[in-house]
Amino acid sequence: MGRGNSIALVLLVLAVAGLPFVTTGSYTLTVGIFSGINALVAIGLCVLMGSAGQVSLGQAGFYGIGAYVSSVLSIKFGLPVALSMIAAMAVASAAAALLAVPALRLKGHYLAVATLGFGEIINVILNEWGPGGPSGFGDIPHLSLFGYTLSSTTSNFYFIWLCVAAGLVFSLNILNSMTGRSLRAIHGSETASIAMGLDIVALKIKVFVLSAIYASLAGALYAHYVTFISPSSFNLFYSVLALMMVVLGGITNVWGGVVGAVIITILPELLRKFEEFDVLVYGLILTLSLLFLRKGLVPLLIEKAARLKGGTDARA
Amino acid sequence: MLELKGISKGFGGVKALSLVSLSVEAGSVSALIGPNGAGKSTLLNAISGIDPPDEGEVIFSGERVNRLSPMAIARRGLSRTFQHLELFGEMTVLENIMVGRNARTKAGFLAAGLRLPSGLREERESLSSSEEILDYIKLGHHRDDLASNLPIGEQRVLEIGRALATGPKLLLLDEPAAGLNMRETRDLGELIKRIRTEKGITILLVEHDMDLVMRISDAITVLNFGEVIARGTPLEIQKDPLVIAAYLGDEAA
Amino acid sequence: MRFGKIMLSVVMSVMFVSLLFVTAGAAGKEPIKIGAILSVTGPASFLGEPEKNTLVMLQDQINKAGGIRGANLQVIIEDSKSDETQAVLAAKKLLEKDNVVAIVGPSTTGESMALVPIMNAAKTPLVSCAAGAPITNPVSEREWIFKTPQYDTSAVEAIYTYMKKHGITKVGIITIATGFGDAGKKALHEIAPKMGMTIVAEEKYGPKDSDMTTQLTKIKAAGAQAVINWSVGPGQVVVTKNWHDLKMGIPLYQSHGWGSKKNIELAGKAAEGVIAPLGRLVVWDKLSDKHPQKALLKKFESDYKALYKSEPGTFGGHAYDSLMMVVEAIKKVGPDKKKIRDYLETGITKMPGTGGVYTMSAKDHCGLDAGAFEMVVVKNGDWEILK
Amino acid sequence: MFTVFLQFLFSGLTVGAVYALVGMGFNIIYNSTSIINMAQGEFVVIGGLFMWFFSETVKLPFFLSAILTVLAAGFVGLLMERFTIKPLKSNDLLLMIMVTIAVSILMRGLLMFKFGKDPYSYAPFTEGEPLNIAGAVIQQQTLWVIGITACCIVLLFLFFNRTMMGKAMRACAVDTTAAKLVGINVSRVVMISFILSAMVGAIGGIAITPISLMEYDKGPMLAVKGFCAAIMGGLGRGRGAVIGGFAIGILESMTAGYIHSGMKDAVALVIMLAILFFRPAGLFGSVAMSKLRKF
Repeated sequence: MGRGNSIALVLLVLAVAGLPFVTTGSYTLTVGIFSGINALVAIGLCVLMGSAGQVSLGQAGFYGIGAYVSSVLSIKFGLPVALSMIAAMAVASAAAALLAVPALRLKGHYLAVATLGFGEIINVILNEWGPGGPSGFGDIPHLSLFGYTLSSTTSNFYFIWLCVAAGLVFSLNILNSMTGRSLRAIHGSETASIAMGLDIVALKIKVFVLSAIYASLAGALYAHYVTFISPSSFNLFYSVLALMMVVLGGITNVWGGVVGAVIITILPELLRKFEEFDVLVYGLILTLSLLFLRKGLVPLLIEKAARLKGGTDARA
Repeated sequence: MLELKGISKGFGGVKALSLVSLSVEAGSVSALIGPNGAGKSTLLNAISGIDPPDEGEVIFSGERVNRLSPMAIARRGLSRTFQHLELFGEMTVLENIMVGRNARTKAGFLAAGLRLPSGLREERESLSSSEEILDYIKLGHHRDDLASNLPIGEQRVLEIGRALATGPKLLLLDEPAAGLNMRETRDLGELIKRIRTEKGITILLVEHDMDLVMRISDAITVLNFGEVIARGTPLEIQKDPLVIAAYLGDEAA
Repeated sequence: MRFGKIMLSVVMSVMFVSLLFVTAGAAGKEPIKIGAILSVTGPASFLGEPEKNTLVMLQDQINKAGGIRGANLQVIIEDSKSDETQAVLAAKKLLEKDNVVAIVGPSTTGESMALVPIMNAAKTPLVSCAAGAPITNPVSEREWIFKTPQYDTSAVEAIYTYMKKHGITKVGIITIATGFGDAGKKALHEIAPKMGMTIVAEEKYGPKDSDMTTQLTKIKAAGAQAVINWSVGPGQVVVTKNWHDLKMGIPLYQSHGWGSKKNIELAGKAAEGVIAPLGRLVVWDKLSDKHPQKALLKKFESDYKALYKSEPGTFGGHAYDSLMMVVEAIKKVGPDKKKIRDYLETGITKMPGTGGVYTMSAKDHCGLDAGAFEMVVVKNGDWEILK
Repeated sequence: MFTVFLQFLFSGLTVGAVYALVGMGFNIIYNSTSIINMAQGEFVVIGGLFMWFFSETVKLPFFLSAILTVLAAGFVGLLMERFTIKPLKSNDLLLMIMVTIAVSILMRGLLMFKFGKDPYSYAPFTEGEPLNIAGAVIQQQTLWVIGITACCIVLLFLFFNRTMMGKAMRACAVDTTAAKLVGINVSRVVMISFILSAMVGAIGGIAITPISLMEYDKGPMLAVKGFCAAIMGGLGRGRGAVIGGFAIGILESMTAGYIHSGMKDAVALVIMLAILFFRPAGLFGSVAMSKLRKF
């Protein structure tokens, strides 16, 4: 997995484990929870964009499927939450495969357009047929594992960041495996990849499905933590926000997804003091960051670090 | 090994290939030559399925493959290099070669993500065989350099190495000596010969460097304006008046 | 690259400065802190905007009049951006960073629902400005939750009662595809059988749609005797214009979201004859002087107009009622969360507000009587109460 | 029955005209830069709100207000290009598109401060009762919008085919590198495409506000629908976007009329996706051209 990644992972685990001890109350932890949920979505999107070079404008659709399917199964059918979360991920991956098969046969931006349409369709469906319609519904049970119910903020915080860490390790493993090399190869030269006998359509579909699984897991975690969901949390704005996290953090490194998600989640909290001006400051910060960070924060920092070290191996 | 029957290919009215037939003996080094625009690269693309022919049949190891996708053709043991290098520039030399092995591996996302034993085993196999190939093509000292940082000559060799990693029965080389100096060309010729004799891989190459072609080929086919105008051993081709005319222009005929 | 470096530091310092702002907030001499979570921006800002204005105005008025129990009132308003996630974060922030004794809002039903478990866990009272019935029902599971807006069913009842008097039994409904419209649709369906009404057509439109003639044409073709439009924002003006253009020949009823002069201005002539159940806030000048709400409505509306050059509307009124209820409780029992909650449940009796006269109980955390609405028609560009 | 159908059709035309105008703006920028400008909807909003400001607040005459509005929007387009797109000098299209999203957020913020959150409207261009055709009614303003759309098509056609600048822009659309080689000032082409597209957006905003009202946050919805229109007609095809816009408008209206109004957005999207899958270049685009595109 690389020394850089291992060190970063250890630091992350220490930070997550330590945070509840240095903060009072649950406000910071709640911010942390939403950061973690967003980070999951962003990691999936990062793998999709950074390695397969595809753009999705429909992650909110999978995020919504995760939240709704898991909630409905646990409320209406009385399924244990853990089970309904897994079912939700299965439904989301099926939907992703169905969408990707026709979309990925086409070249260029079609996945972006197709996912945009898909996300909007899911939102219409949630509005029309989702329980509670546009008003949404509440009283969703918390996640229970081995007889322990995650109702406190701290327990949710730990569990969600456990998922993030697992998701990170999983995707780092993939990227550093044969599969990951194939994906990077596709990004490098599609012609050569085909000539090497790589099944690029199948690989792209798989990555897309993977990104959908991450998003749906995040959606399910969201639903069982907040215990209330409505379609407005799963619309195009969220898809765009997810894209923003990834681009801001840097698409070429999965850590970029995590960093971008944390920044995008914390930023509005930091800007509360600006009251209504926050929209302006927020827009300004986004514009400037994109203009001047370009490759994204994480790749930029790695580059800097490498230069400090004297230009040895820059790649984590 | 490879049999072409009546291959034709047009690009919007322009006939790039017409009724090209050709056969490549197993275990031979065959060359395809011809002046610029003769349709050599078009023919390689037609064989490897990247730009399938309009008409005709491509028969590889006794199987008709001209309706198959390039991926499927590659998996049947046909590998190639490109005239305009198509290396994975942002990956290291070793990684480039490992990608060549990837099509032969089975482990999927789950095995990779969870580092299951099956995935790790394949990973180790892939690594060791790739390192072997790296030594075979004598690029071991560039193992961890980015492919795009290599000089052209070594990039060409790396492409051959990557193609070897897929474990081909037939290797198509598209102008492997383009941009190489004398010494590099000589080494390349040696490498191609070794691949044929030591690994028993059949080779079909398109090349402009006549010295190289004449030195290593068993059989030569000459294309001009999309048609086969001659075929034979290097000695026969050197004497063929049609070939001389094609290369030197009409006045010589 | 050098430019990049400079900008990087600019971005970083903006973030850092904003961080300082956050930490440098509190201090000063012990004011009484009430939190408010409102949809100041985002799709529901039509609610949050007047609500926020109202709270800012009331805070100043109360403090100028000497505050509560000698202490200043501080209303800390957080923008939820019409988003449940943001509402949750805002609530945590108010509860922990600001130590508020009670929270007013949020503006929408969804956001209020998302806060129910948090408020119950934090044992802090919440007085919501949203109308949805599940916010306070079942009361046993909503111990710390109250709300001031009328139930949607009260508005529907007012419309149906008026319709029946005029011989209308078949209606076509058209609702906006948001939580507001959806809640209205549910209420319209729920009450219809009890009142002997039949819904012959049910249509929807998006909050930013620009033409609803298709939906209205269908409603007419279905044989409706009247159209009921349940929405807020520009949609209700577009529906009114389309209804007028189509010369439908059947009356148009709007929801209580219609209660703003702005709508009449935007719709112009088309608004003539449109009927809606409105809170008394918009027609206070047409009430008799003996009406218990009149004095309060008059003062609130004219103060608001003088300050903001616009109308508070029904929604500004919700914030007024929610805040004044909490203020009333603190005046009586002091800034103690549990005591405030108990007072809200038992002490609020026959208290006039903008939405009606409130009487809370352990069974009812909304406490509004029916008849909080007047049926109002648009005539000559002004409101007129229908008898 | 026919009257009802006709009414649905008119409704579709009204809505479609709005989408068509937005879709056209997308194409202008896309053609010269391959950027999908997600702030296109904000240009339309600027058109509606500035027009209101000039005609209702400053009380300027109609034509003067309209001209000022279009110029102001063009200026905003210029600023956007000079301050975000030009300094970026990047080949990374995704980054460019994200920047346009960030700019749209910023613009929405600014518009909210100036105009608040209320919807605005002003009188239609011509007063009077809507037209009655075979029992179905169509607003006069709708005819204005359709007429203005047609004018824009003609003017843009003339611009792209008869003027040097227009021809240069088309050259950029086909191959930026080649355009540079023959001496076309690509940076200026990009700038002008932003100005032009902002102006077209603003004209659309001016025309549709009397029908649909205008508020600061209408942009994203307009952008999404206009984008769909452009995709359906084949990205980069000016007239394709117009036909795509009307097609989506009519599709929505017919779905609302004959299936259910709750389904209209979804059905229109499903059909758009189906078209894409079976005819990837859009209804009017050429497949060969679309293969050359980077995004």
